[in-house]
Amino acid sequence: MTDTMGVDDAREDLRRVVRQFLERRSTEADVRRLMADPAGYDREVWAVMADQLGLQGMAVPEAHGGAGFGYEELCVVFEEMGRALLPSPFFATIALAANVLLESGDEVACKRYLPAIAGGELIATLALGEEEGGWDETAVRMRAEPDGAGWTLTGRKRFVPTAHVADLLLVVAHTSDGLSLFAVEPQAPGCTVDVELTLDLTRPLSLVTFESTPAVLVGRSGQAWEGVRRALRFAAVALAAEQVGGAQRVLEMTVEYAKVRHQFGRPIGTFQAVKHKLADVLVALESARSAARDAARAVAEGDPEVELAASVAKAVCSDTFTRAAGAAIQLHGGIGFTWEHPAQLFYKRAKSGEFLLGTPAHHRDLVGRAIGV
Amino acid sequence: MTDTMGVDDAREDLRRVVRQFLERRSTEADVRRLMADPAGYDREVWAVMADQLGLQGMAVPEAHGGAGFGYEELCVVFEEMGRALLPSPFFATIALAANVLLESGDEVACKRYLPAIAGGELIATLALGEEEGGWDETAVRMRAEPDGAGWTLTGRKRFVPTAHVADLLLVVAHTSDGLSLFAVEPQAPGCTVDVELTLDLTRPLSLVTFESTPAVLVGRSGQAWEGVRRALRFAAVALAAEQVGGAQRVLEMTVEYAKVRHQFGRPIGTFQAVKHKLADVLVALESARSAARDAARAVAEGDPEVELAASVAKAVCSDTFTRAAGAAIQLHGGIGFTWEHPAQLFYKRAKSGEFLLGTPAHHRDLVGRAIGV
Amino acid sequence: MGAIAASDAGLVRERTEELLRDHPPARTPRRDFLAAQFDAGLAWVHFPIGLGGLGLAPQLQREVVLRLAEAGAPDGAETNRLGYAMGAPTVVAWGERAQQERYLRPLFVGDERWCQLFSEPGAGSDLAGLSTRAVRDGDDWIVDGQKVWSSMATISDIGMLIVRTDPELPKHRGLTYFLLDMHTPGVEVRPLRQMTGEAEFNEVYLTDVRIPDSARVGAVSAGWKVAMTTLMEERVLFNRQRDEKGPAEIALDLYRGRERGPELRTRMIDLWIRARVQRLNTVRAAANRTAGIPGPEGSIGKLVYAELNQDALEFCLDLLGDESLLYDSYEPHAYTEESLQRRGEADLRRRFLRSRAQTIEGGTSEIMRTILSDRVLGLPPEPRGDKHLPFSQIPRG
Amino acid sequence: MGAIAASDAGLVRERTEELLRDHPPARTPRRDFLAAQFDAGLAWVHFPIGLGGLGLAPQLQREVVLRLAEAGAPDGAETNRLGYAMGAPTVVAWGERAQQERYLRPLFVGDERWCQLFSEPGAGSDLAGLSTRAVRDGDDWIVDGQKVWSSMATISDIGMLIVRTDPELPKHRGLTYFLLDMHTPGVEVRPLRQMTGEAEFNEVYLTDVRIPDSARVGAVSAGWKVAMTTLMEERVLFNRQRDEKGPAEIALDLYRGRERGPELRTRMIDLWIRARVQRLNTVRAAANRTAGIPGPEGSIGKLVYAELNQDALEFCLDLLGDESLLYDSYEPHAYTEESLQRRGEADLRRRFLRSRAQTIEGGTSEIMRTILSDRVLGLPPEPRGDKHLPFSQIPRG
Repeated sequence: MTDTMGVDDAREDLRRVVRQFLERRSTEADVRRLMADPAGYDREVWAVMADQLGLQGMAVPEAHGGAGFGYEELCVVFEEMGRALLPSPFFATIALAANVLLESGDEVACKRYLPAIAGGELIATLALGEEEGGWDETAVRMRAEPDGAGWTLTGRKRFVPTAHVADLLLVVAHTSDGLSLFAVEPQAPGCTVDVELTLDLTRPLSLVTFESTPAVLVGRSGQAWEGVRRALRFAAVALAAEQVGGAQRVLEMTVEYAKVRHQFGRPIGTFQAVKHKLADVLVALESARSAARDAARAVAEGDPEVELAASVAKAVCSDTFTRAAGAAIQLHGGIGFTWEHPAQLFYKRAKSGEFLLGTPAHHRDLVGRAIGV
Repeated sequence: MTDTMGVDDAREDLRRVVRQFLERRSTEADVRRLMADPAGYDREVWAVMADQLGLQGMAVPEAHGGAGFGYEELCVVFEEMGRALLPSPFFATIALAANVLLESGDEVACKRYLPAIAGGELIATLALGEEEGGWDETAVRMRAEPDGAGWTLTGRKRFVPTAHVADLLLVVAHTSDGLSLFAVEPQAPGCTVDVELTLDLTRPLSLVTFESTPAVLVGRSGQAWEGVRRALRFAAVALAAEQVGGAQRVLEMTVEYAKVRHQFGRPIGTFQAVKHKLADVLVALESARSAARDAARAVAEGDPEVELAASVAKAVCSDTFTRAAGAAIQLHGGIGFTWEHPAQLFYKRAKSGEFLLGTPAHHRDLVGRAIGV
Repeated sequence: MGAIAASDAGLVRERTEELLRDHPPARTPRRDFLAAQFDAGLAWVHFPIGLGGLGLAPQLQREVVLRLAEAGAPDGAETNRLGYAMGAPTVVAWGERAQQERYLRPLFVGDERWCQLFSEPGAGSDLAGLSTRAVRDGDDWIVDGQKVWSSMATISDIGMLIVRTDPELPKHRGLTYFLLDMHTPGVEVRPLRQMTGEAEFNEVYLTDVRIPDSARVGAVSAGWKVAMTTLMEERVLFNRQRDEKGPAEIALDLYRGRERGPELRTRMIDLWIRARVQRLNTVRAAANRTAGIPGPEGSIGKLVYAELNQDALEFCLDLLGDESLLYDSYEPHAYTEESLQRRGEADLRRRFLRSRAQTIEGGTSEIMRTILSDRVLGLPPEPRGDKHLPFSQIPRG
Repeated sequence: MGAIAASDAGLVRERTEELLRDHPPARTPRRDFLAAQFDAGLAWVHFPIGLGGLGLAPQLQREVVLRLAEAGAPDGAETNRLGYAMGAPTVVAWGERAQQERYLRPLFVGDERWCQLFSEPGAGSDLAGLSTRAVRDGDDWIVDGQKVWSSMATISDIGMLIVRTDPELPKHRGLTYFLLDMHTPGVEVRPLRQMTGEAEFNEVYLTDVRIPDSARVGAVSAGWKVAMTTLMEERVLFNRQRDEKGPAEIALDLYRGRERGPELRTRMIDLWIRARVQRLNTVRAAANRTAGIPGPEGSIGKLVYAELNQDALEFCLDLLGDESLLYDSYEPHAYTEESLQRRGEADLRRRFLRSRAQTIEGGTSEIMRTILSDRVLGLPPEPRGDKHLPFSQIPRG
């Protein structure tokens, strides 16, 4: 359980580098600019992340062109991206698509796509839920139809993260064997991607429509769910790390405001009502950090209880981020409710994050099943 | 919905009289004395309540020797008894037994017992739950055996309020027709009453054992549950009123302490942590009061939604009392945790009251069923 | 305690029926009907005779409102809630007779809409710390400063304005209350966009604004008490359900139409119970309200309703599931006559975001708890360094 | 950050095996084993060599404790937790070498049990407001006053005592710390019955109690800092699960044996998650604890654990159902050697009542939140009227 000095130091170095980069290249003004931008991310930042910082390839195995770092290091990056509210297809590409590919067991697909992902040349995402959303196997109704040597897909996928800029869609659909995974290139015939208006404008979601769109089977027909489920849990761990970073930032922002905002002739941070509310956020945040880091460790170590740890982290970190951002609005008073103030950006990211990859209630239910309750 | 001046005034007069009486005759010292007394109540106080104040007969119909006041007036009395933590068989006799008799539809039994109850000459109670407790029909397993013209009971009833001083036990048991109500006199053959050690020493509960004990059917065989259930709800309304009174008293006590207890050179009531916690108790208390009074009104008016109102009141008032008493212990600090301090008496009354007549969760479930959820 | 003579209730009923008979809502123009209602003393029955009232108990107004709504009559409060619920009681309590005659009728019949000019960027919870200044100039006052969180200021005619007239007095004592004609030169209203996307509130910049002394309510430097009346009424207003359906009912409708787990059932029941108890509280508070001005108990309803509404709308989002990831429209727009009418239909996600302000506006929940603690429970106040200093010497940040 | 050389861990492991080899627990008397453990530097591995330690990282102690427990060895902390966890670190941090040699070994081997004499009736949350006085008399001090909430004082030999030696200094500055021989004439211990029925704590009356100056820890009037060390360790101690099973595990066992509705399932899962996260917090805090003395972060664990324990035991009562209406025994009794051993088996209802004190003892949850806010978040402190006044001039109630 005890970290050795080396690893800790390396992680803190990594954190410092990423933070400095994002403090320059994902300022609040950048975030707001990208919220209104059709692409929703900064291509130049994406390129620097890949070429100079090597973030896209960081946790991709060396065999597939990555640097082969562990998941704990990757989660340090996600913490910092959450902190900076970075609008980017990084989450969908790395946390979702790369994990889905790796867990698919399909060496051909991995060889084909992962080096491009690691090099920042390929943006990818996962299309799972349909009309009613959802992030488990019951969310999938779509059927893939055999078409000669390949397959075609027809139907709609909703809530697909950053699909509007993706070069590769990994789509879950039924075959007669069961749930299966398919690779689709969005420019393929019959595929249209429509960005929806999202509560959280920093993370665009799309409606993807397929009409007899050709698709390539990834992994074995009917054998996809185990791998997709594990990848979803790993992605939830990355999201939990993002949420810890966001909660940390929004708490810091509120603490700073409470130090300088005067009412009744003194800083509002001298009032116990403010002090104790922020202390409660701190306690929640430290607990969320413990949960998120333990889950990252579990992924890295291949802990057999990794899915349990992931669900604990997703539930606890989602709730904590919403709580921290809610406290930020409350303690900033009216100004925190305005469009111009950053508190609302964190709040919307937090609220959306509750639903993304399954709600806290859903993950609590999974924990219950895991402990036999 | 608006009270007319007359009724309001009368209720406030009644409250004043009862409060003054209990402030003299149910002091903390009295309560502690009776906690250690085998009878657990003061016979002289009981007699004054009946003879001079007419409390036992207050809500008994005039036809049965009572004064025929409404349930709202009776609940004023229960509020004051809760405030004074009065240890007394009044609750079991009036809130439980008298209501069960009235709702049984058995005129003979009413004529036989209610005048004595109204006159303070008869102490009675309801025996419902068995090994596992519970306050609904599933709690009853005991079967009554026909015995010539009458019946006999064999088995055990638990958690029977103030049975150790009762002259009459109303016992719920199965016949081949269904749930039925029986009258048993505790001195009857085969009946033994053992007081159990209770969490709340101000409200003794007994284990009552029957061995072929003769019992008289009250009402029609197999037809008892509807009436018993209604009576249980009416008793829950009385308990809710008690809880409002207890919560009010324990809040007042804490407010008084917060005014005089100094730490850090000032009264602790000047700290926001204390202020806001007590404000929350106040808000809960006012809400509980609204719920309890509405339920009393519903009983008095024969509102068809009376059971819903009763369950709302029981759930809200139980939670509120526990919360108020918990805050009292917390804000008194160590002294509030001692045996010598009255806060613990209120806390134990509150905690026990959660279980008595069904937990808040049980009553919430009943509310859910009533609103089709 | 809320004693009402049966004859008073009878009188009100009679007058209401008379009004409806003489001015059938279906055939009477809105303004004409409201004028007749005002003249019949049925605008606010507890106001004095001749000022839209009959000098009776305030609870009787409820009967009037219900009966008129049933008959399809226009509602004088509908598009001018701040004037109706906060402005009018303030003018009745503190205005001179001439002011009462000047302001109440136009307010009620819809000729003049009111807004509130209290909060400032530096004076939120600490309203008495406001720094907009008014300086006497003959029969007028010249006002300079900035107000904020003023809803409907873009479409209002009268502003309830509180300003500092003497910075050398302690903060609560150097304030004066005016009724500002919003069309006066120097009044600039700028919509303030909020997290929902819309601009419900406004910033109001006041530059060399000239106000006649006749628009002053209450004595010079005695404005704090006048403002308190407005604020107390505001808290009662915030406690009211503006929408036809309360949040718990909306949640219940939504709940019934969906698949749902046991956790959601527990929350649904809990919300339903809280909403019921909240309604019972409101009824009980109204029954206890005999005078025209509510006491600090109004803070209970304000506090409870804000948190209930937040929780209920959060629950609605949980029921909506992944639909909550989307939004209806972030198009920025200010309030207009039309958007006012549309408000009730706001998307649940928009209402959810909007609910975050409910624990802030009209006094934060923290301030409400302090008020309850000090004024209802009687706990000793926090030590205050700023209360007795001249305003000019108080630290600000 | 918690860097531990592999060689250190190896040394500790080696020494532990050596200890177990040379003193097989099954055949070694308790006191002899503990003496050998102390002499091997395995009592507190982070203490200096010769004082029960090896001068290594504190995290390594965990391995020792786990290995010894596994081997069935006696636990030096078991019946003297306050001495082990709070007294010893204080003596190591602030005592002179002679004091360290005098106190640590008897404490560990079980010859002297320790208790704490900090709180007073008038000094609870505001510990620095204590008024027990000590007056210098030659090489001795004469102490008069009353302490309270002293657990195990009836069966203790040494009391960690903080008293006021100069009432003309500000409150935190006139305090001095002593190690009181509890058998000194004038020390009277009276058990204090609590709401569970038992008397876990005591009042300690000090009348003309003579303490040699050699029992003073730290400088005269510098006792507050010494006391802070004791208190910080106390908060870490309160964060530890004293029972084999934590409250959430107990709840889970109980839950599995009963019929239960969906509401209880949601609560069970929530408690389980909170307990898991609490354990992860503790592990992370221990890994970050490189120095001997914990920082204010210890308050997080104390705060979380107290509330988790209360909620878990409340949940257990809900699972017990109507059995919660009953109680096991209100017989008053003070703590004895035997009752100390029995504690783990306490009835759940008794533990439930006992848990109410957890948000009070060792610093209330309110005080913990203020500490976190001021010392971890760095918010400005509340204005304090009492902090710089001479103690003798502070209002008391």
